[in-house]
Amino acid sequence: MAVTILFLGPLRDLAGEAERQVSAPLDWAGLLDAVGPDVAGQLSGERVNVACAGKVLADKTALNAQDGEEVALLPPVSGG
Amino acid sequence: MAVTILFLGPLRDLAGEAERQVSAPLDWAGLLDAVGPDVAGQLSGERVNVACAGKVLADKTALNAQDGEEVALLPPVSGG
Amino acid sequence: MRDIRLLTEPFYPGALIGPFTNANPGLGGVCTFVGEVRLDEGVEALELTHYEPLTLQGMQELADRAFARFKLMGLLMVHRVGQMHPGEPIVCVSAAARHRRDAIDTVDFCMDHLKSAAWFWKREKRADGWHWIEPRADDYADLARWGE
Amino acid sequence: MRDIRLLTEPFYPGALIGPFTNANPGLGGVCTFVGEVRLDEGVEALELTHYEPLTLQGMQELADRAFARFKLMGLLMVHRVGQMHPGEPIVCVSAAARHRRDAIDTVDFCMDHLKSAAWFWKREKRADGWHWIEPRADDYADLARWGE
Repeated sequence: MAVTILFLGPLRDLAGEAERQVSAPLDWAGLLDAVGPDVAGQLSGERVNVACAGKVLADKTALNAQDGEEVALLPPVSGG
Repeated sequence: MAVTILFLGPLRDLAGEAERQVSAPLDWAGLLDAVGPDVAGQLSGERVNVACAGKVLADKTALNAQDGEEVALLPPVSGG
Repeated sequence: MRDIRLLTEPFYPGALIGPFTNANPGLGGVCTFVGEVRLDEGVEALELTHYEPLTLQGMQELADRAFARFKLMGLLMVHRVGQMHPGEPIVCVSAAARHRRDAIDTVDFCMDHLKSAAWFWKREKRADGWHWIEPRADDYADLARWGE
Repeated sequence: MRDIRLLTEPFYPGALIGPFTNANPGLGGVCTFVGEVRLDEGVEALELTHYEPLTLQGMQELADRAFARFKLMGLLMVHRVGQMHPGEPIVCVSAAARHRRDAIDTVDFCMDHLKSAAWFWKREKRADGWHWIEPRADDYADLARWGE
């Protein structure tokens, strides 16, 4: 098992893929490492949120994803 | 020919009729005289407008209705 | 596209909105408000009277002001007169624009004016007879928001 | 009456509003906003993506806040995802209330949040490919009006 990182919206283009599997557990430093410098740069900004296991993290730097969990990287939204 | 005074909305109940014919010409004093004290009381207030020949008068006391014209007494409105 | 009407018979707003939307191709949003005779305890009927020489012309002037104030593509404004029962539509205002803010604000603007600054008089029938209805204080406060 | 949906296929707002209105007997007013893919020069298509575990739940929470904030009888909130073309509806929000202020404000409130605070990502296709769209400054300013 592993952690799945999901790239949503424009981050998908930046990452060049929709998702990536990495080994569990995954913390904030591990995430920044795993996504490459371009996405990591975006991720460090205030406007990108991180969800783990279907919940948006109040403090994304406290990420602690376990085996089988999904980590979604959520850039600024735009609907309607 | 004459001037027709129209009582709109609640003024119709106060006047006890929907309209009344009076002789032309009709000025503000003549109107107050013609409509009876109850309606005249309302008419003197700021919230009642007067239209003559299909136009709301900016200054109702300048009323000067001629033969065949209609004078409409317009109490506070309520639509929608 | 502008469609301003006074109706003396019941109407079905859904039948107006589809054609209105289609008549404004390229739009970004349509906002619609439909006011119905509310089911208020003891109210059996509602009657709206108007003054023919002023009412429709006043609605046209209101539409002029909406077009001058907002970036609008189309405006539909339909108001019933006559006697109505709970559940029947009284008024329908629909605005089409490229951006939602203009569509929503136009509906808000027109409704505030139709409610307390258009040539209609409303009364409701209760068990003890007819009662004239004046706008509520909230209605006058809503109207004042437009700073005219 | 509450009806919150994410749709992956085209929908016809008119078919939703009639039943929604009928499901809220006694109402005084219904306000509806329909947003469509605008006809913008050079835009061939629009695509909205979402994140399934968050998006619908976020819309439900938005509905909760609308019910807490306004005196509402019913709320319909339908949002498309997937690829769409100019003229196709993207979003439909309809609010039923006893008084018009609550109905209009609810639609305004929900649209501001769907536009720049719900889990959707929008891009448009032009001759040179796909471009991601972020909310305009106006959209963020609209959202800030609610003082949350």
